[in-house]
Amino acid sequence: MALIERPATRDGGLVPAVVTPSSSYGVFRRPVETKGWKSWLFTIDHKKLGIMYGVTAIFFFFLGGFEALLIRAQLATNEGTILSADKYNQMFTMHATTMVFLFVMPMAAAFANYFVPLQIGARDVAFPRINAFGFWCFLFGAIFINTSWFLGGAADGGWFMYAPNSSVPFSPTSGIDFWTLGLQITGIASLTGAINLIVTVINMRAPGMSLMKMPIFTWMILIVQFLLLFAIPVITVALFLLMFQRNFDATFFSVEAGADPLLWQHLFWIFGHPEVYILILPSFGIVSEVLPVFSKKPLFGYPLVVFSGAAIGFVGWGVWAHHMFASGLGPISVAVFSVATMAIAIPTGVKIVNWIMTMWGGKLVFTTAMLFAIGLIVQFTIGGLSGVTHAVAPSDTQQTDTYYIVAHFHYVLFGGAVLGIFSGLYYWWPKMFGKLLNETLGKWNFWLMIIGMNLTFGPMHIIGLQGQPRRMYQTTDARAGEGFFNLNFWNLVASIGSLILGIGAFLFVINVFYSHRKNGPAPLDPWDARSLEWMTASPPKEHNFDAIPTVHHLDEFFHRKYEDRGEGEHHEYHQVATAEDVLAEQEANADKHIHLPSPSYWPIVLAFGLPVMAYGVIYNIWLIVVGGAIVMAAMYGWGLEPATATPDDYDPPTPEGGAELEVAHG
Amino acid sequence: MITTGSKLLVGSAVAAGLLALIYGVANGGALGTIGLISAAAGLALLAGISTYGRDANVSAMDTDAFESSAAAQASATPSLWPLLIAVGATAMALGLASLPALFILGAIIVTAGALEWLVQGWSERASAERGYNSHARNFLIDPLEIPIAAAIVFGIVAYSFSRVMLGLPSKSSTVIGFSIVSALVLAIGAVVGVKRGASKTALTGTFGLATVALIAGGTVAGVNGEREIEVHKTTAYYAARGECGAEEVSADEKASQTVAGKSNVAAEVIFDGTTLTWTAPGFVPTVEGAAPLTLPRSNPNNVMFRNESGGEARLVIGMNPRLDDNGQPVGPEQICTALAKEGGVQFLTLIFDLPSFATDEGYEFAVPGTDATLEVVVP
Amino acid sequence: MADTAVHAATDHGHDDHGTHHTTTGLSNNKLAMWLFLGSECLLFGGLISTYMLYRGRHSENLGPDQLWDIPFTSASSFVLLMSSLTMVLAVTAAKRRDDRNTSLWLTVTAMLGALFVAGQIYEFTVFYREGLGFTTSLFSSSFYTLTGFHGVHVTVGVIMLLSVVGILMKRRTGEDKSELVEMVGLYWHFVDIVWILIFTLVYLIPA
Amino acid sequence: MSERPSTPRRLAHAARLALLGAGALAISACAQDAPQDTWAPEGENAQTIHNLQWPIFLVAGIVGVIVMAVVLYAVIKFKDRGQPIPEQSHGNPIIEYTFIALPAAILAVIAGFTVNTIFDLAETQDTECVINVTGQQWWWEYDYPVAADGSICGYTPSNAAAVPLITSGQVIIPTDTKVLIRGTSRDVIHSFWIPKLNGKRDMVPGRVHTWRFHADGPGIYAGQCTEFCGLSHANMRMEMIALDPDDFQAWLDNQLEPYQSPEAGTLAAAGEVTYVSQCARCHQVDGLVDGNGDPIVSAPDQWVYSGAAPNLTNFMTRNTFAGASWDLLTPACRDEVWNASPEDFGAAYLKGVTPECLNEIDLKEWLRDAPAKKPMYADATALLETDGKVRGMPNLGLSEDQINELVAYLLERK
Repeated sequence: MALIERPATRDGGLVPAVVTPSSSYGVFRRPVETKGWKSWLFTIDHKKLGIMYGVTAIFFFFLGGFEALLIRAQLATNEGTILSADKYNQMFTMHATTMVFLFVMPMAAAFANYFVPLQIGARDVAFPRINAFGFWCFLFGAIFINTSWFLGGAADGGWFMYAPNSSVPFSPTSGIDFWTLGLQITGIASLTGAINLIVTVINMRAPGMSLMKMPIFTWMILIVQFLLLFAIPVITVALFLLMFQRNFDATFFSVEAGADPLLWQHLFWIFGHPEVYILILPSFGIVSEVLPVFSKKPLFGYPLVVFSGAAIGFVGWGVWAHHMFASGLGPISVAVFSVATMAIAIPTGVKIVNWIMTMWGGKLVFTTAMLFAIGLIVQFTIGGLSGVTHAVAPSDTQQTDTYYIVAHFHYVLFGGAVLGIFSGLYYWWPKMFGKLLNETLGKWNFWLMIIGMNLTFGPMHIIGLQGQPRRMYQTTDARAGEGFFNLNFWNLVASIGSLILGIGAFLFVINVFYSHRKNGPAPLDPWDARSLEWMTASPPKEHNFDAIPTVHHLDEFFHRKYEDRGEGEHHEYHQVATAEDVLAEQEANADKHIHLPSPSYWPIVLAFGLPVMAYGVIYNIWLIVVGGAIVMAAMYGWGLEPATATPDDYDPPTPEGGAELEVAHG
Repeated sequence: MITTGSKLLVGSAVAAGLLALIYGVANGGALGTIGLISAAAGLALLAGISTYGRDANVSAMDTDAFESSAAAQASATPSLWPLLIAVGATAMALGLASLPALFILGAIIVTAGALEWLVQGWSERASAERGYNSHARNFLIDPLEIPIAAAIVFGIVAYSFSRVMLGLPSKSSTVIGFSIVSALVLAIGAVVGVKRGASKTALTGTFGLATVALIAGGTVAGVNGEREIEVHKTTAYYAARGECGAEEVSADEKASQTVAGKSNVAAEVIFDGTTLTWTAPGFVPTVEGAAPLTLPRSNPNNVMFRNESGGEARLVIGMNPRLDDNGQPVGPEQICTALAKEGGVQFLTLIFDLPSFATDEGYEFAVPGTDATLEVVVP
Repeated sequence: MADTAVHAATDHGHDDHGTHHTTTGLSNNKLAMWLFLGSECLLFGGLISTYMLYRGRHSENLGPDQLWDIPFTSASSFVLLMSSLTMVLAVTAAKRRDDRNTSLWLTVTAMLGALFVAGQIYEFTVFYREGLGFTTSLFSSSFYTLTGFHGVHVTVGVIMLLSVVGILMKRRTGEDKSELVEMVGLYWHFVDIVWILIFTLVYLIPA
Repeated sequence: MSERPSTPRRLAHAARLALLGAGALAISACAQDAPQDTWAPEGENAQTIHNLQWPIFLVAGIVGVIVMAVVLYAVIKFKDRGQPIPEQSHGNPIIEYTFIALPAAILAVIAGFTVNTIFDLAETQDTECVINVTGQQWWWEYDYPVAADGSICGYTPSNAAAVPLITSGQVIIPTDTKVLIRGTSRDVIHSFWIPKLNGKRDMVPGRVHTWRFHADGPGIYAGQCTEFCGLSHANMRMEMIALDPDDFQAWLDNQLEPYQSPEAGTLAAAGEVTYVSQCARCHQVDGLVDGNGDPIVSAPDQWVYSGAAPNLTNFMTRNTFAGASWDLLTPACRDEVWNASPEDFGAAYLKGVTPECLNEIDLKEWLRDAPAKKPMYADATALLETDGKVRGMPNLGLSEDQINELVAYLLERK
C-alpha cells in the first residue's frame, strides 16, 4: 500500500539517519507491507477483504454442507443411529446458522465488497478500516460460535431458537450462549458493513452515474444493506434479552413470571423475514448482471427490477408473522399477514418475468455462469410457487414445520441464493484472479448440483405433504406409510441426492485448483461484459482505476465497445473498441495523484477483543474486562490514527524508498 | 540475537524458571511454583518483545547511531511518574494491612505509573528530535490515556454525585440538590464562556475546587451511608399476614390497572358487584359461569381479573393446598391482587401444585367484603 | 431520482475518502452517523416494545407507578435536555474554530450527562432498596434493560465528549475539528431524544 | 468463447424439471398411504383446508409448468447461432405491466378465499365438546372438564357423578361432533397436529389456544408434535380416537369406574406395593389410598421439571405409552385395531389391552431404563440447572421382579 505522496522531509530540523520506524516503534510500527502475510492480515483493501470474505464463506459452506450430510446420513434410514438425539439437534441448529450467517451473508459481503466499488467507479469503500473490522468480526464471531463444538456442545435450540426452549433448564450447556454472543459479533460485522456500503454507494459513485444508471447488482446490494441496517438491531435486542435471560437470570421468557413466549418469535421474525431477502437479493443482483451479458441485451425493464427490489425491501418488513401462522395469533392478524405475504409474490414474479424477457430475443451463450443463472430462474420459481401455497394460511397450518417447508426454503435458498452465488463465482472469477475457471468441470459442477439438489429437496415435498415433521432425529416405520409414498424410500432418495449434491459442490474446489494450475491468464474481457468493473485490469490494480471513468449509460462498458450504426428502427451494432483499447485509454489519462488509505493493526485488534469479552460472559467476568480493555485501546488507537500512513511509518522513511510508488504514475 | 536491553529480562526469566524448578522440587508447593513459572513466562515475553523491537539497542543496528542517537544527546525530562508510583506503592502497603480495595487501587496506580514511565523513558530515547519523540509517545499512550482519563472523570462525577444524592435526607431534597448542582454547572459554563479573559489560574482553581468538593462530598456521603429507604409494601406482604381485605392498603396506591395486549389467557374472571363469573377461550358462553373453572395443574395459568362492579374490588385467591419447599402440603395461603379500580384489570400468573381433591378446602377466587366466590377445579 | 446526482467531472485526482467530493455533497462521516442512528432507532424500538408489553406484568410485586419519583426524573430529564443546548453551543464554537469554548461547552455537556447518569444510579439504587430487583418481575427486567441501555448510551456519549476535549487539549494543531464535534453532537442529540421518548412512555403515561 | 451443452441435454433438463414440478403435485394429490397424509381429509376442518389448497396447488403447478416451458423455449430458440447483436431495448411497458397485473389478479382471488377460510376455521361458537390439552416434554395430557350440567364432552356418565377426567397418549372424541381443544403447555412450545382432521396449532406455555376437530367416522387419527421441543421432539406423538356415540358413552363410563385393588396374594397385589413405593410420587392412580385410607396424591412438581406425569388410572384402556411413541399392543393386535372396519372399530378399541395382546417387550424395556429408550436428560446429576429435577421418566433401577409385578399391576388398570 504505497501509493502515497509524501513530503521528503518532516518539519523540524534534525533528520537522524538511522532512527527508523522499525527501530523506534518496533512491533508497534504501522504496517505498510504490500506483500506477504502482513499485507493480508492488516489490509484494508476492499478487494483483498472481498477475497478473504469469500474464502472464509466457502469454507463455512463446506462445513455447513458436511453438517447437512451428517443429518441426511442419520435420516437415510428410519431410526438412524449415526447421531444421538442431542448431536442431531446441535447439527441442524448449526447447519442453518452456518449456512445463513456464515456462508450466504458473508458470501454476499464478499461480492459486495469486491464489486460495488468497482461497479460504481470508486477507489475503495467509504471506510476501508471499518470494512476490515467487519471482516474480522465475522471471522472471529464465526470461529467463536464453532468453538462451542469442543466446549460442551453447540447450540441445540434450532436457528430460530424459540423461547422458552432456549432457556437454561431446557438447554443447560453453553451452546446457546456461544450462539447468542457469536451472532452479536457477526451482527456487528453486518451492521458496520451495511453503513459502509450504503455510504459508499450513495456518496462515491463515478461522475455521471445517477442512481438509475447504477448496475443492478449494486442496486440490490444497496437494498440489502438497508435491510441489514434496520434488521440487525432487532435481532440484537432479541439476543440481548436471551443473553440476560440465560446469564443474568432475567425473566423475559420465564412463563412462570407471566412472560409471553411469542415476544421472542415476533422479535426474531421481524429480523428473520427481512433476513430472507438479505440472503436472496444479492443473488438476484448477480443473475441480473449475468443474464444480460450472456444474452447480449440490457436487463429487461431495469427500472422495474430496481423498484421491485425496493418493493420487496419494504413489504418484507410487513410479512414476518407468516412464520407464525400456527402460533395462535388470532384470525385477524393471520389474515392480514397472509394477504401481505401474497402481495410480496408480485414483485418477486416481476423479477422472474424480467429475467425471462431479458433472454427473449437475445443471443444466448451457455457458459457455466449463464447455466447457473438459468438454473436459478427455474429452481427459484419452484420454491416461489410452493411459497404461495403456504402464504395461504389455512394450507400453511398443514405444511408448516413439515419437510414441505424444508423443501420450499431449500429451493428458494439453494436454488436461489446458492446458485446465484455460484453464477457470480464463475462470472467474476477471471476478474478477481485473472484466470478463467474450466468450463467442462464447471458444467459438471452445475449439472451435478442441479441433479443433486432436485433429488435431495424434491422428495421433501412428498415427505412433507405425507406428514413428516421437521427436526426429528429419528422417524418411525409406524408413520411411514406403504407403497409409492413410503417415507423411508423418499428419505433414502433425499440422502442419496445430498451426496450427489455434495460431490457436485466439491467439484468447484477441484475446478479452482485445476484451473489455476492449467489455465494461462484470462483475457481482459472474456464474456464481452457490460459494466464498469470490466474496464480495469484483471485482477484490478490496487487503486482500481487509473482514471475514474465518467458514466453516460447504464451499460457503460458496452457502449464504449459498441456503436449502433443502424437507422431508425433498424439496429446494427459494430464493435468500435476492445476492452484493451478502453483500458489503454484510461491508463493514458491516469490520474496523477492517487491517495489510498493505509493498512492498520487496529481493525483486527478491535475485532479480537470481542470474542475475548464473549468468552468472559460465559466463563469469567475478568475476561470481559480484559477484552473490553483491548476493544477500548483499539478503538482509540484507531480513532487517533490518520487514515493514510505518515512518512514516519515507512522504513526507511523516505518516499523515494518504495519502488511501488512509481506505479501510481505509470 | 539478544540485544543489550533485553539481557536483564532474559536473565531474569531464566532465573525465575530455575527458581520455579528448585522451588517445585524442594517445596512441592503448587502456588509458589505457578507464580514463579508465570513470572518466568511474563519476563520471557517481555524479553521477546524487547528483542524484537530492538528497544534500547541502537548500537545493535548501527554504530554511528550510537553517537548520534537521542540517548547520547538529549537529557531526560523531569517526570511525575516516580512520585505516582510511590503513592501507589504506599497505598498498596496500607491496603495490605487494612482495606483490600485500597490495595487494588494502589496496584492500579502503580501499573499505570509504571506504564507511563516506561513509555516516557522509551520515547525520549526514540530519536534526537523532540517533536518526533513526543509524537511517538502520544502514538503509544494516547489510545490508553484518553479513554481511561475520560472514564475516570466520568466515574468520579457520576459515582460521587449519586452517593451525595443517596445521602440527602429526603426525596424532595434530592430534587433540589440535583437542580442546584446542574444549575451551577451551567452557570459556571456560561460565565467562563462569556468571560474570555478569565485567567487560567482562576479557571483551574474553579474546576479544581469543584472536583475536590465533589470527591469530598461523595466520600463523606459514601461513609455516612444512604438515607433510610423503606421497602415498598406489596400485596404479597399483606397476603402473608392474612391482611388481604376489602380496604385499601399502601400496596394498592397507584397499582397498575392495565395489561398490554394480553389475549389467550387461561381465564378472565369478572366481578360485577355481586358475583364472580369467568370466561375462557373456547368455552361456549351458555355453559360458562355456573360451572367451576377448571385450570390445569402444575402449569403457569395467566388469569386476568376485570372489575366491572362500579366500585373498587380486590380479587383474592385461596391457595389450598400448596406445596412448601420440602414438598409438603401447606395452607391455607392466599394470593392477593391489588385493589382494582372501577374498570381496572389485574394480571396474575397462578401455578397450582396439587389437584384440588388433595384436601377438602380446594381452590377458590373471592372478593373480600362480598359473598362472591368462584370454585376452581384443578384435576 | 433522475440526474441530480451527476457530479461535475472536475478534479477527481484527490479521491481521498475524506469529506470532499462526495456524490451527495454530504460528508461520508455524517452520512454514516445518520445511518447508525437510524439503526439505533430500531434497537430502542425493540426495547421499548418489550417494556410496553411487560410493564403490567408483575403479579404481586411492585408496579411501575408505585415507584416513580416524577419530580426527580423530570429534573434529570431537564438536565439532559439542557445538555443538548450546551452541545449546540459546543458545535457552534467548533465551527468558529474556537478551541477554548468548544472544550468548555463539551466539558459542560459531559458534566450534565454525568449528572444524569448519577441521577440514574441514584434512582436504580432507590428502586432496588424499595424492592425492585432485576429479576423480580417481567416489568423490572424490561425496565432495567431499557433504561440501562439508555444509560450505557449516555455513558458512552460522556466518554466520547471528554475524549474530544482530551484530543483538543493534546493536539492544538488548529485543524478543523468541527466535524468531529458535530458527529458527537448528533449522537448526543439522538440519545437525548430517545430519553424524551422513554420519559414520556415509561414514566408519564400511567400503566 | 466456451463450449455449450448439446440441445438434447438441455431438453432433458427442462423436461425433467417440468415433470418434477407438476409430477410431485399430481402424485401427492392421489396419495392415500401415510397415516399423517395432509391430502386425505377425514373431517370437516381438514376438508375446508383441502378445498382451499388443492386449487392453489393446481394453479401453482400450472404457472410453474408455463414458466418452465417458456424458459425452455427461450433457451432453444435464442441460442447464439451467430445472429447479430439484438436491439439494446430496455423493456416494454405493456409486457411489464401485464405481468404485474396478472399475478396480482390471481393472488387477489386466492386472497379472497383464504381470508374467508381463515375466519371459518377460527369459529368457536358452535362447539359441542371441550377438551383441555396440555403439552409437556414429551407427551400430551388430555383433561375433560365437567360442564355446568354435569356432562363431559356433551355426554353424561351413567354410572357415577362426573369428575374431571385425565388421560394421556390417546385423546378420545365422539364422531361427528364439533370438538374444541383448549391447548397450553407446561414447559416449552409444542404443536398439536392431527393432519387428517385439521392443521396444526402451537401450544404455548402461558397462553391458551383453541383449535377445532371433527371426525366423520370412527378410527385412529395419527399426529405428531410439530414444534421443535427439545431432545425427544421426535418421540412426541399423539393419536386422536374417534368413537361412535354409544362407544364413547361406554368409554366414558369405564373411565369413571371406581378403583379396585388387586386381589390379595396375586402378582398384581405385589405390584401395587411396588407402584406406591416407586411410581406414585409422580404418577397418579385415582382411588388408590394409603394405610390410613387417605388418597395417595402424586406430587410430580418435586421430581419432574415440567411438573406432571401421565395419569395411569386407566392405563390399559389406551394402547400406546410414553408419548404415544410405543404400542402397548403387540403388532398383530395393533393391526387389528388400526385396520378394523368402521363398524368394528369401537369394539376393537374398547377391548383395551388384554394380557395376550400386551407388548411386554417395549413396556419392560421402558420400565428398566426409560431414558435409554427415549432420550430425556433424565439423569438428575446432569441437571443442576433445574434444581435436580428430571425431564421425563428417570431410570428407577427396578429389579426384574419389580418390573414383572408392575406389569401385572398395570394390566389391571383399565
